[in-house]
Amino acid sequence: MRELELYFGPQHLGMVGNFSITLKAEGDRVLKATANPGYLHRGFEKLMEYRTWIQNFPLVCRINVVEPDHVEMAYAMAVEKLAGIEVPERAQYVRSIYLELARVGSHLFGLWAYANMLGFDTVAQWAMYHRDLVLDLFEELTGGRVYHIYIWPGGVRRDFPKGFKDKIVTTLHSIGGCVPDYDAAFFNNAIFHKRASGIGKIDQRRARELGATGQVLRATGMKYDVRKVAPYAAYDKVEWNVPVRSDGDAYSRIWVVRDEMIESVHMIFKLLDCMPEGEVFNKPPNPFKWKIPRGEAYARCESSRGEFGAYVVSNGEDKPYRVHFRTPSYPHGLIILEKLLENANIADVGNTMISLYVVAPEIDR
Amino acid sequence: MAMPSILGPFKTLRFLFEKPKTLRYPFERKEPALRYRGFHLNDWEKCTGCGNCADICPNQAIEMVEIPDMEAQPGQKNERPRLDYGRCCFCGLCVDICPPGSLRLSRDYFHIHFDTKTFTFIPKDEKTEKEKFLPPDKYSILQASLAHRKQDYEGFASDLDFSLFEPERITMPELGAEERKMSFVEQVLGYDKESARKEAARCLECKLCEEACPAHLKISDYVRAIYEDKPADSLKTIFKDNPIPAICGRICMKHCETACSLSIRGEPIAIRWLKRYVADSILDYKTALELSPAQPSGKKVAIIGAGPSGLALAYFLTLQGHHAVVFDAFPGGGGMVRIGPPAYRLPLESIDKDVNHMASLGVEFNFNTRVGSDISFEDIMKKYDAVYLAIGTSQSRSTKVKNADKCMLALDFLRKSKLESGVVVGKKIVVIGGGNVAMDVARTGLRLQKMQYPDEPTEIKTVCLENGDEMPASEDEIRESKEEGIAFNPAWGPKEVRLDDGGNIAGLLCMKVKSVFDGQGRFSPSFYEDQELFLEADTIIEAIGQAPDFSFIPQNLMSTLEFTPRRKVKVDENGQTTITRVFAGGDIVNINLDAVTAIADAKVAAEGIGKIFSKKTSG
Amino acid sequence: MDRNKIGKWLKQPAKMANKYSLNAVYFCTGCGIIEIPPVITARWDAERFGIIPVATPRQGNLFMITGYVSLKTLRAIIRTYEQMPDPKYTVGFGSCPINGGMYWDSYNTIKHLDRYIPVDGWIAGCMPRPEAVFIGVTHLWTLIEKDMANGYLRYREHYDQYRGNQEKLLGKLDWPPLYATGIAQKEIAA
Amino acid sequence: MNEGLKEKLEKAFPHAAITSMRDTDYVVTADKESVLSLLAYVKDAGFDHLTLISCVDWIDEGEFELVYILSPYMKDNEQISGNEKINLILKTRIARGNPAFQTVTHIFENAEPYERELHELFGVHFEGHKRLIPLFLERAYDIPPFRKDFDTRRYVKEVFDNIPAIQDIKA
Repeated sequence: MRELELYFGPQHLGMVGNFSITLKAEGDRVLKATANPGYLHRGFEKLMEYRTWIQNFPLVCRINVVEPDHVEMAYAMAVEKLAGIEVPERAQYVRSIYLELARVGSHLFGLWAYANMLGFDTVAQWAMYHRDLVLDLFEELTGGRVYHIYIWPGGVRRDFPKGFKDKIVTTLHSIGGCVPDYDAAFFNNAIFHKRASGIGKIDQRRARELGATGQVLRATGMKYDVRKVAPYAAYDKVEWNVPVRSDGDAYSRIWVVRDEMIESVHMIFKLLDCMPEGEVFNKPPNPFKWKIPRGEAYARCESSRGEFGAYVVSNGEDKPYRVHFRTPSYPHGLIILEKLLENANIADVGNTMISLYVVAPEIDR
Repeated sequence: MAMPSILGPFKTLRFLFEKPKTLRYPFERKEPALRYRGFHLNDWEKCTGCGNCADICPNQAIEMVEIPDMEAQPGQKNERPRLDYGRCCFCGLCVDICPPGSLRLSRDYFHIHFDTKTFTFIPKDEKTEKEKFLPPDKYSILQASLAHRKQDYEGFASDLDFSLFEPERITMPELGAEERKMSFVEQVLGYDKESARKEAARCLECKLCEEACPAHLKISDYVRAIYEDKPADSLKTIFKDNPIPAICGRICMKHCETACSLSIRGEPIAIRWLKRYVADSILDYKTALELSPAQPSGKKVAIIGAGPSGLALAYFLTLQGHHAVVFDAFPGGGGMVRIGPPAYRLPLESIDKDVNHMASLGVEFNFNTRVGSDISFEDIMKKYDAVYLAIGTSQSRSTKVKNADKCMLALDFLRKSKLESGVVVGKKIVVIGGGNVAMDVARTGLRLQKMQYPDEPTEIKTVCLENGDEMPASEDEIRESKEEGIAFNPAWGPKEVRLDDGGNIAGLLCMKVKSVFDGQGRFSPSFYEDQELFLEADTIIEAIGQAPDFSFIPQNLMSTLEFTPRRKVKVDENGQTTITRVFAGGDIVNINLDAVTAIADAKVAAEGIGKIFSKKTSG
Repeated sequence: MDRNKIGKWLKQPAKMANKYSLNAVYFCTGCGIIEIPPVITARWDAERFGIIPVATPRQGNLFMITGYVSLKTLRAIIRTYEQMPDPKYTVGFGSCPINGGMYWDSYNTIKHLDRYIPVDGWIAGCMPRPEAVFIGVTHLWTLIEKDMANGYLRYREHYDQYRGNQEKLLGKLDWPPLYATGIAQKEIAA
Repeated sequence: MNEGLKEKLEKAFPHAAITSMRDTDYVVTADKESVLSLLAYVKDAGFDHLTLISCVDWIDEGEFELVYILSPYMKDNEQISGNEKINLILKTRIARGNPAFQTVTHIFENAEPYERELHELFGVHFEGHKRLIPLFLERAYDIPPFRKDFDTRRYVKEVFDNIPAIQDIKA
């Protein structure tokens, strides 16, 4: 049989995002896969060195278009650590609720991509519709549909508008009411089980060696979640569970995603119940004169794909000296994907990739 | 988890019979949220052109462009922001930094065009651009663009609680009314380092203040230096334009703070107190300034009057290498600010600090020397290469009502109470006048009463022609006076001073004011003769204004000295009067009648004098 | 179908068919792509406007450049654009292709898309909302009707300039020119 | 951090300076010779999750700083030990003039793309790395773009502003 080099993406139906994989194949078996990122490289971390601390907030959220909120959070936490800014308690709750909404929205987007790729168009349409309802909430809260620019150092940018609590509850109830339908049409569907189980299987030891986090790791059985192991915002204020599964394949990963969404919704309800009144914004200094003392900080949070970190170095100026983001898709998309695709079927390439939930702009930055 | 099934999915067939979820756009619409961040709106009436939006924009999408038919005013630049939607990312940072809150985002977001040039525009709103903002019945989504927008479609707006600037100033520690009225101890205590830095950190550096300041001090630079904890650098910047910071830091009329962009919705930066902080925190100006002495030019300039204008000119000339000689009738420097502002506002030590620094630079001071009697003006004209008149308005005006000669005049009263001791006041004082001088007089009188009659009831009242809200005194002064217990009688004019049998003052008879100005806006009060008010008093002080005293200038020269229609000395662009080699500045020239304008005059004159000197040497 | 348009259909069937069957190339060039899934799914449903995503550029006639374009993507975009059959329409999405947007000082994104491939219309916003995409489509219809959406003709006409700019930035392109180069210059010289 | 580890580290690596910035961030500054053994050591001590490798260009000091950020995975699938919240920031400096260092891919497999990225964006060479080929960039840059002496604004002016707009020849 002849070896064949195959370009998968960036313009390809099975590809979500501007990303590309070069496959060396023999027949329909992949011998070697090489991830080829860089289609979305903008040099964020370089650009941030040219902008003041606060000017970087509109910039950082563009790092991940699916879920800009966790990028904001990681950067804000790093800046707060460096500058020693306190965040009011209510703002911590607002942040948590906001981030969990983002997780729900992001997972629904992932579900759309996955279901679409597997050919479950009905479910894909539902997921995208429900994500739009979450975006409506974001629009109401922050004034933006996709890029929210809501978390600021010292709190959040605006308080909840009037009646927003009820809106969250109504929207989430209407989405939650569809969970049985989702289950019937997709999660408990034998076709999904057949197509996904055993695909992109990785065991826990390997996942740890390759730096996996998020649902990729949790699908192998470890209850590792930054929200639990290093709590931030208000995640330690309420009771919640980390959903895990043990098989480590695409089927498990998607199930973890589903359970996480449900857990997030429950968590939002709990947070809403015990949210205190008070201030939500502790003003940082004048943006034109804000200098942060020399130092460095690493802050991390759990995005919908895994551990999101921001390493920020200040040399005492009004601009960061160096910023480096640790994005979950980076190990997932660059190493784990390559390893998982070895000896896979060409037909399973998209399945594997999307089940890892690789978001290209996050890798390229 | 249930077992995977292939029949389960058929449950979803029931959705076939449900109503579709699709929005039939554009027939069925979804309004954007109330906070939506769409295209910009800018209220041109509120916008000051400060340019903070352009500075904060991370994408350089905002550029300040000069508007041709718009005039710059103090606190208003003739520039407005221009947006480039090929750059804008709709983050709304510009909204959160806008001090007047004029810049907002609307809920409009449609602009589709084949020409990229149409994506640059200058935002306005319904008020100024009616043709582009259409009522709902004329608005069509299919034509929507930057030139076809919906009326009343406000989106993301500024909110002071979430603004990026701090609208409230750091509170200045002050003595309370009860405490301060017992003595002449300085009322304002001054910032400490921490508060000064915090206050300086509020400045957004839009430089509206610098344009409003008559002397154009580089305010944002020296405020930034304070923030960076470099008071010496700050002092250097101040001294470029204002050599008497300890004085100005206390009594400046702060045109800058009125212009400050933060003052529109919050409190302005305490620019005056920050200047005072710099002046007070540096004990020795000379070492901090590190001035290099200029090459002596051999020219001598006589300066008549050691007030702010005279002092400033002396400093500027010394820097140019000319020898400045100052004459003043008072025993120390400061001129009118030496006697005018009472010690609780401006202690003598602060004046002397500025004056002594100048003396140490080589300025020659001749105090207790009245030009006209101690030295003649002709002598000065002969001996010196140029003369600067900075004599100020040193004579108080009198109301000239019946028995007015029994009253005290404001400046005499203030001078005696500040420079001499032994002014005796009565238990019941009436002050005539509603300006800042009258407030100084009243508050000085109050303190003297408290000191002279510590245990007895005393009272002090003021009378002025204007209504309460038209009084020319500054709001702060009026408020503080009221706090100290001074009674006000606005809209009453003095009719006569009543005497008792012994010929002493018994009180002031007043009549109700009908109007202060005539139809053309000139000062010409009219009264209701039949409405009278009698204020019992044993001391009456007149504080209704001052006039300059030109009696020292000989008649032949005086006849050539020209005046403006507002009875000010006429000077050309070099500060020179109609008499050659005689320059003038300060209260006799400008109509602002304050220290910083006097310094501005001195700057003009210093350049003018420099010019004629260089002309002479080269010619 | 709208009955008023039957006349138009009879007169210019090809143009009308082009107008109402915009097949969008499935290529996620930048972050603007995030608004495309909502547009093509249940809530907004772009199929009502005749827009469907298609698998390969050979089937497509609408190319939405969704957001910023990095150098690596530009190469892919040119490749994709040149593979599309005429008539083809390009729409620039959001601020970044117009004048650089957020990334005006990035070393790796281009600032003016219309210097490398022709663009028929621009939609403002960051991101443009689904509604704006639809209104954009109606504008594109008007342009097609008035023969103003002629980017593909401009590309042919000024191919030397386009190719020149592309090569200036990306270096020698490793595929042959789509149209014969040098013709325009020769004509001018003649 | 468990005090034990700090002591053990100090004992095993006397030249490494260990400071704790905040209660969860520990900074270990080491010379470049001991980095590899340190990494292997802390991996065995539980810090088996390499979250990030970064590089900071201290141009004024003429050095690159390589930063390895590590944190522990959970020992047990269910139980959180409390150590997981610790970030160990391991730093070392290499000369800017000759930016070369050993690869750590044999200790941490996921270091591979990070080192590739630093090689591309900072020009740091990692000896022993099997695949130091370009990752993101399309164009070749004279100076690797993330170095401090690469001025992206000037670069944009020089390159992108020099691309002419399309002229209409007919007009």
